[in-house]
Amino acid sequence: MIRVQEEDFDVGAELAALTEGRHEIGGLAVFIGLVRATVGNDGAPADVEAMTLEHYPGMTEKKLREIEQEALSRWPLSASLIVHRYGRLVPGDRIVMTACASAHRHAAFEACSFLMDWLKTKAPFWKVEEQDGEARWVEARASDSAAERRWLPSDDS
Amino acid sequence: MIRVQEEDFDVGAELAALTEGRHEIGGLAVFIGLVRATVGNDGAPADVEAMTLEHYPGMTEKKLREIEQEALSRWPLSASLIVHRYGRLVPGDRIVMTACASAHRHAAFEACSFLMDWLKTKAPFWKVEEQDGEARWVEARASDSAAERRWLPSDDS
Amino acid sequence: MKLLYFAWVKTRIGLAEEEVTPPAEVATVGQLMTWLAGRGPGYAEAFAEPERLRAAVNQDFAKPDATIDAGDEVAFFPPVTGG
Amino acid sequence: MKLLYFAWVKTRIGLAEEEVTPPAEVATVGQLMTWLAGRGPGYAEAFAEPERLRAAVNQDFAKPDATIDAGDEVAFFPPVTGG
Repeated sequence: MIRVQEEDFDVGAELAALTEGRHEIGGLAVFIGLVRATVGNDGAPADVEAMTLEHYPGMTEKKLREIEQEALSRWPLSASLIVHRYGRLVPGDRIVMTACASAHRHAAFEACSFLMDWLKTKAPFWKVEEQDGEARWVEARASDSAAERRWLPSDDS
Repeated sequence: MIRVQEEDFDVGAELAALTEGRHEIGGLAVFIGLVRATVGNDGAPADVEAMTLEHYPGMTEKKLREIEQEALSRWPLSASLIVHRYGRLVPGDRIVMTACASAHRHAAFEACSFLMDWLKTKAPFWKVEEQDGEARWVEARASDSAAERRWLPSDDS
Repeated sequence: MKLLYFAWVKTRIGLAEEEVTPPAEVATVGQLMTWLAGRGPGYAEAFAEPERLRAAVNQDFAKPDATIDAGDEVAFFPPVTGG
Repeated sequence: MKLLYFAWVKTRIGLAEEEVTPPAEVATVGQLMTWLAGRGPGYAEAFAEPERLRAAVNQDFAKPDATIDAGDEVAFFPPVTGG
């Protein structure tokens, strides 16, 4: 299941709904992305006051569905979830959660990590950070492209 | 932080407490282990009515602290948590949760996976399953020993 | 043809979306970028470094050599930063 | 010496813990297992296949050749299944 929304989500409630009555599920790997107070991606100790996520309505949902389908085709998952927010967020706010349920924990971990790697490079979101009244677009990271390529077949990289 | 307890835990509340006011945290990897309704570790489609976890009070806390310290020494984590239950549980119940917070998602994922792998082979818990009025001790899995060895230095395996 | 702009492409051009009818010889995403760059100073600035831009045609990522049709929805934006 | 038994070791012996004073020549975990196996049918059954058992001395995992002292806490159990 995928959702794109401006409002916050309740992690406990999302996970309870995902696993409700599904007694074949032995493990649930989850990732939650939070707004950091440090500028950009280099972790410099400067204060970010807020971050606004812009996205491409329609394409976002399409890409999230494709990413989820790819995970479901690669790992034996009982359930999966991607919730991604947009709009203005402040440090500590939740941005995204991914969850993968499986009978086997390594499958759940790998699939959840895969979802995050692909979201970084394939989901049409853009982030603008506010600091000292200045707005700055966050640039894509080379390390995220490298992380995406971890999941390609070796003859394709 | 580690906790061993008979009562259930609230995943959302645990995560909120772990990250409260910690604005350097960019990502939180979490694993939640649930009681499966399938017997043993082979996933046979027979019904387990309940599972009771026995543990070694004192040694359990000591081992969980050692496992957490090992993760903190290997990855740049801002926070970590292990909560492990004991006592009688039914299918769908939460058994364990591990959480690792880091500025970087791959560190959080790896550390969280590591915690689970080491818990499986280094935390003194034993599981007995009830099925059709019979109680059966769950045997340790060779695959868990293999998973533990993933994290050893190569000259040590 | 419906065009959408995101992030700093949108702020440079000063528009989130518009309808355009490029000439018939504009047949690919790359040719569309060149044509758009000539529409004014904001466009020129937005498309000054094409290698810094990404595109989508009908909500799928598309390379500069991807072909475009009159009824397509084409979007331009910087590399995405999801998650 | 305080002994603790867990899982099916406990159910076979019929005790969760006990205090014992083994003879002086019982100096290792392995020797303690052999000595315990002679204490009765439940013990004999519990220690019949030593390779299926694990031990801890003072709450750390210990191999059969680990030495033991009178004041130690020694535990016997099957391989653990945490998580």
